[in-house]
Amino acid sequence: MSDFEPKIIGFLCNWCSYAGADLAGVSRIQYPSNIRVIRVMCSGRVDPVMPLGFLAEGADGVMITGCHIGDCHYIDGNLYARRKFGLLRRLVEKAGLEPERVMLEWVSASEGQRFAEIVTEFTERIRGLGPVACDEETRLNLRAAKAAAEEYRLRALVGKEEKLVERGNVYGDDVTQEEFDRIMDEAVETEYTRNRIRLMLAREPMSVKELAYRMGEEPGNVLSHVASLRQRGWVALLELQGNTPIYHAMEAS
Amino acid sequence: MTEEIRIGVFVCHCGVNIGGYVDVPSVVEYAERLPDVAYAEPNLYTCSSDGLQKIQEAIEKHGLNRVVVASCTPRTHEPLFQSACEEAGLNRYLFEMANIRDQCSWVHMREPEKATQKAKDLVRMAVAKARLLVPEEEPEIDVLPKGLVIGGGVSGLTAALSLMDQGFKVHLVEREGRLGGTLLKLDKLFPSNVKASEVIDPLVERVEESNDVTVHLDSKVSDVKGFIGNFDVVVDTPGGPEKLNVGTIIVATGAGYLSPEGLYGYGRVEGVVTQLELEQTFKEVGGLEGVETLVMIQCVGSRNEERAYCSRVCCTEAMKNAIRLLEKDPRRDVYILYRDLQTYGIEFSAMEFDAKKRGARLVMYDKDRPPEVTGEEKGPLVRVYSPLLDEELTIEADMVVLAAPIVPNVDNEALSRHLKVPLNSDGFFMEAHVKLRPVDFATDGVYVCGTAHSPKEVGESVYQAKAAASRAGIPMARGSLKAAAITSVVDEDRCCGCGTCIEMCPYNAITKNERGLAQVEPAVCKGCGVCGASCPEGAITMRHFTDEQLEAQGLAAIGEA
Amino acid sequence: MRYALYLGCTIQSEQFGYEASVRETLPRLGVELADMEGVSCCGFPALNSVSKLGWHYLSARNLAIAENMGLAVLPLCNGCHLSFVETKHALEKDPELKNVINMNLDKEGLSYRGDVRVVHLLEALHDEVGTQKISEEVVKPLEGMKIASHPGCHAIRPSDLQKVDDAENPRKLDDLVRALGAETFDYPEKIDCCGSQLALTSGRVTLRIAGEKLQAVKSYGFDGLVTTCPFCFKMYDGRQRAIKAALKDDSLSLPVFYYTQLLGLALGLEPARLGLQMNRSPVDGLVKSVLE
Amino acid sequence: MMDKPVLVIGGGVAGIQAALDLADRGLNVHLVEKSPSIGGVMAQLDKTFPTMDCSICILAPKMIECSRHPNITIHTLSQVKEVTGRQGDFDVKVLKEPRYVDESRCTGCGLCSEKCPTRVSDGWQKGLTERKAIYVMFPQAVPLVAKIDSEHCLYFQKGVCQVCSRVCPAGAIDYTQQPEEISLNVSSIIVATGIQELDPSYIGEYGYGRFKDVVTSLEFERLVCASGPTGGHLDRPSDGRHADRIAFVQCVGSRSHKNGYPYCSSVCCMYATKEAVLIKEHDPGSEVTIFYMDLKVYGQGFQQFVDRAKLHWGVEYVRGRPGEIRRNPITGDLVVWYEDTITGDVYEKTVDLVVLCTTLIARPENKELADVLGLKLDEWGFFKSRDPVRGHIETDVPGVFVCGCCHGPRDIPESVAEASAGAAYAAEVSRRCTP
Repeated sequence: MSDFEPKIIGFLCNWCSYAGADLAGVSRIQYPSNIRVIRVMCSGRVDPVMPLGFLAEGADGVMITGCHIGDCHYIDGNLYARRKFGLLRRLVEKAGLEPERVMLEWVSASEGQRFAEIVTEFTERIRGLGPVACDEETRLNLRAAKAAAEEYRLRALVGKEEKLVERGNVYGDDVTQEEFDRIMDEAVETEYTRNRIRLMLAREPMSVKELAYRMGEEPGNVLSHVASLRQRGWVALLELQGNTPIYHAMEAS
Repeated sequence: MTEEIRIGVFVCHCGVNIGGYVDVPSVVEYAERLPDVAYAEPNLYTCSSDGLQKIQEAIEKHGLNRVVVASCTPRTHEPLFQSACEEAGLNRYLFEMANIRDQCSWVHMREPEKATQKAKDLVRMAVAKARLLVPEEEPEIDVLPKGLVIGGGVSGLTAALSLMDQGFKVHLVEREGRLGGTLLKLDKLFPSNVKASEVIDPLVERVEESNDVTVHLDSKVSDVKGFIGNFDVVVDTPGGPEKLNVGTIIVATGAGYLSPEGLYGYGRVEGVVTQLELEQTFKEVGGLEGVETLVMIQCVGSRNEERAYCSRVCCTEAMKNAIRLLEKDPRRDVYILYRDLQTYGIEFSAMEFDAKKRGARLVMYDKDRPPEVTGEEKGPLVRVYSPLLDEELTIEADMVVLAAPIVPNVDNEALSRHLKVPLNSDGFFMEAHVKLRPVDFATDGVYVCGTAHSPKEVGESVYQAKAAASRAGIPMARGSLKAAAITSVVDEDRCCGCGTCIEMCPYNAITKNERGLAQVEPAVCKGCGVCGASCPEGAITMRHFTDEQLEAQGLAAIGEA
Repeated sequence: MRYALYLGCTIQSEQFGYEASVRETLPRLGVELADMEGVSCCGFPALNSVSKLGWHYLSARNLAIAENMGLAVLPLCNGCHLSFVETKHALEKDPELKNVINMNLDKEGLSYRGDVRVVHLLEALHDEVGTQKISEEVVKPLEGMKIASHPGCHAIRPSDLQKVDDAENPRKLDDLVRALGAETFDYPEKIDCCGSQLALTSGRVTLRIAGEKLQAVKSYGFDGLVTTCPFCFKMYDGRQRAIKAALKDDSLSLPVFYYTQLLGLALGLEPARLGLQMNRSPVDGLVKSVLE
Repeated sequence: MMDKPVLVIGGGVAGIQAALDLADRGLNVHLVEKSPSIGGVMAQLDKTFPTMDCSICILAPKMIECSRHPNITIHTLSQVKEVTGRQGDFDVKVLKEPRYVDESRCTGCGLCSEKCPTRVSDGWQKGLTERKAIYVMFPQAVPLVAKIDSEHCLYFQKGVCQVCSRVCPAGAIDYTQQPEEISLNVSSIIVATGIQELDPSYIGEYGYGRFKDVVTSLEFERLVCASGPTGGHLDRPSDGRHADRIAFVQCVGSRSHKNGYPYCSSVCCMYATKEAVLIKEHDPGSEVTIFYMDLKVYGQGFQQFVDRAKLHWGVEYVRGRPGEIRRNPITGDLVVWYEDTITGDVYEKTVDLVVLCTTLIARPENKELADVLGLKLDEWGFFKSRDPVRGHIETDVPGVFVCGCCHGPRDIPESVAEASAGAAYAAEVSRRCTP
């Protein structure tokens, strides 16, 4: 076993999971000490932005636990937690991390044993995965993912997912999970890539070709992203080197 | 300009529970060196009375404006420490806890140094959050001592009278032209066989005599605005719409009976009636003449694919009427064709046995092979297959009585929309929590009782009505209530009015204001934070659990912040 | 301890081993047995189903004789025991019937008072002699023997009448077996019927019922089965070959004893004096192992 | 002037609800509980039907609320011994038995129990495990304070040991505590003393007490509960083997004129269904059978719950009352003999565990309390209501109200609603009787 001690953040909902963690204590059930707990009122409170931020700043894994489906103290907050987690996983993967670095589990107030088991299992899992690479590239990607999670489009989609998939759209016809996932994946791809471009340009101005090369992307795609970023006023033309335009990022408004 | 932040950290030994595994002195020492920490000390038991006193003295002596206690779990002890801070003149929301017992010393007993390290981290996280804490107020909401009861049946009347007896004014809205509801149609009530009129008449009289209860007959609730303590209700009365202003609302709209058209020859075969119609006959002529053989069929149009639920009262109702018929003339043949007898509890079980003793013939039938009723010139002919006997019985009946189930009112739909309270899949009103909040709605200030909620016998409806009156009486007796401080706030400059939060909020606490922007009603918000975490514009902040505070906690956890 | 010994028909006509072993063993445990003059059949199992009066009359008559002797009566047969107990109960409940019967008894100068004690062999051995005393008397402990106990229905049912032992969880015969140094344990079929009452009406069913129990007993690793009821004994011992045939189970063979026969062996008595040569189930092996 | 307080007898979910309703509206409440902690039977349950809510998780917050409420005084280990006066002005004498632990000092750290040398069968865990002679009733107990069981404590029995007082960091142990009498003056009294399960040992054919793997439903609740003796692992008490063949027997002692109680206990069909689903949730591969007479599905969502248990979880329902339960000495398995009354045939089923859903019966203490309060009991020992239709919660004594299972078996929501109803009556009395 490596001597690597993972840094793990745990979001626990106040009503079930946090109580479950307390019960583990009352019952003196032992588990690895790596986890650092942040108490929230409801698992639905956990905005994907936060875990992504923590991963970007040096956390090795983030665990979110809530009441079992149907037991939510706030009726259905954990349903939304489940939707948000979907986005979180997608973005973690986009940023080039193992999606297993984030976990969502349900722990009731009577499941002290289960809580301990989950924490143990998760800690060992992260131990196995090793630390998140601290090279600048990974950090930038994670920040891009975090920025993407702040984007209106993704947040609006996740916000409506439960209703769209479970209750159908305003026109009464319901969207299948598959259809929704397709839309979602496409949106995640776009928002992530654009934010990545923005951050790369913030670091050093460069040409579309250079961007495409570094990102391993089709210059055509990159150009169209750059175009829409310009419309948003997030990147701008810095200068022309010969007849190659060099772009740089503007201060995010 | 912001005042200088001075945090006091109190680390509890909890006897040996923490001290035995965590090096408390070193944690205290570490805490002293954290940014903005002005003071730190260890306690044997921070929760003991002298522990609390120490906190209050320190606030005084060191001019603390934030307090962090590192001990057990906030779930049991936070309020205790918060009140201690409050007594020392510190806003209770300027307090933060680090759980270094239940989630540290107790679960890492075999690795004390790691436990100690974790305790330090947890304290650091708590301090990081404490630095960003701001005082919160718990807004005081006035509650009008006036109740609205919708429905003038036995439940509504009981609820209205109880509110009156608790000292409140009451508006009672009844859609019919007369008070009394379903009981007006019934003759005698099980298990005591009291006359329905003896139950309902005194209630009606008291309500009509009282000056505290205003009755609106032939009326309907057509609009509801506002929230607990101060609802604006519009009632359509014969004299036109009336505006009522009330503090609480009780839904007691009752239910109806299924008319079993086409089932078991009802409406087609002469002599096939419902239990309700049998009741009415009893009520009008007091008995049943010329009926020698009578067959009761249970679960008519219930406990099946289209209507899953059991109507609860029918089996005992059948027993009651069987007993009555056999009392009158023991030579009669009374059959009860049932699936599962629902004669639960002591009194109803006794009625089941009484009916059997008097010779009622109970025949179980199988859902997939129900009885058949055909019309012969002599009268209805019933064929029923008994799995127990493994044979088909043929009964020449003079009368067939169908147990038609209690069904939800048609106008539940509309009312549920006005009140923003849910209906269950059967169409009855759905309570806040099936187990522990049987007469509350998730929406504060609105309550339910009687058959509006689900099929019930009269005794049950009566005590439920009392229960609803008790629940509604609480905020009205207090006259005001403190709304939680931990609520969400909308930054109107950022809100784009997309409505995502409005759809999500399980308590309908968020509405659109005149400018089309989201607006949180703190009195209704329960502070789960789902809206904030989902707002596309990041325009919603959760009090006491702000993004900044949570992020600070997390970053503190990762590295020395 | 002195009892009026009631043998009844079955034992006297065919179950000599039972009588012999009883007469050999009980006195050695300090139990005196007084024979009863002029007793008759108890009325069970045939008469009771055709004439209640006849049945109760016969039982009452036998009980009256015991009353005259001033002794508690010890019927060795479960059938007789139940018959006596039921009659006693019936006449307590129905003074009218009691009168009618006494009028008849009067013709031969007998009268039934109803205060006679009816003692079952299990009660005599377990409650009155006591397992303590029995194990003290044992000279050849039946060590290593696994013996299944079969108290028999009529010793424990109907449960509100028969108080010989717990109807659902009979223990006395087990205790008595253990007192001899043998081993025994509970098994699911312990209180199952031997089927003999059906012999008259449906032979095949009888054999199946008895056979399935024997098979079960074997499957739990018992070396033998013990009982105190001649009817049950007849089924398991006398008809074991027939059962074998009926179930087409050649492996089915299990030594069956009267308790008093095992008792005798443990007390060091000659097998012949316990009528063991008359058992038709394969008992020899076990008997030998005890003698060695 | 200050309104008089209200007395609530019994700290189960009904008593707790009544107390909270009254306290929340500003009335003072004395909550008298005879055991060391409030919580009652509901605290012992694992989950609740038909929503499968975790029982203690939804109850514990209410228990804590009680203990913290400024208007509620909890008297544990206490019983009402004398009541005089009338509606609006009852004089009540409460006897509080000594805990031998200072409630104000003990922090429930559990060190004393850890060090206590004496092991005792744990009644709260239905005797499925052991506790110490000094113990906290259960992890979520309110108050979270230890108690010395003087019946078994070495100090009280032999005058030796005193380990607890030596290790207690809070110096809370006090062997000298004496029973104390508390006098109260209250405006009304709410009785909520609850119910208990029948001991089915007398039903010999089911072998309860003889076979370790035949348990009552309440014992089963502890067996499957995460905080129970097996940490929620469903093992056979006899040999600790995992149990994946389970049979539930309904109406054990109930609906029987000959061998028990004639009435239906109302909740068994549903909790058996719940427990069956629990088993399936833990181990979908397990075989679960429920033997019933009539399936009582009269409550909201009950039929749907049963349908789901049948169709989704594959729980088997058999209409018939088993005749006998036997145990195979080799395998240790139990064999259930039963007639399926639908097919009319007799079968046997081999299982690992049999759960007897026994009659819910009145608490024997009801007798004494009824005398003290001047209340009537029905023939089964339950408190009698004034009128089953009009005065379900009222009694023949004005100002004394009954709610929850102390006047007959009923489920949690009914008990809770009755408790609130009781609170409404009490509030009305308080208003009538306060000048």
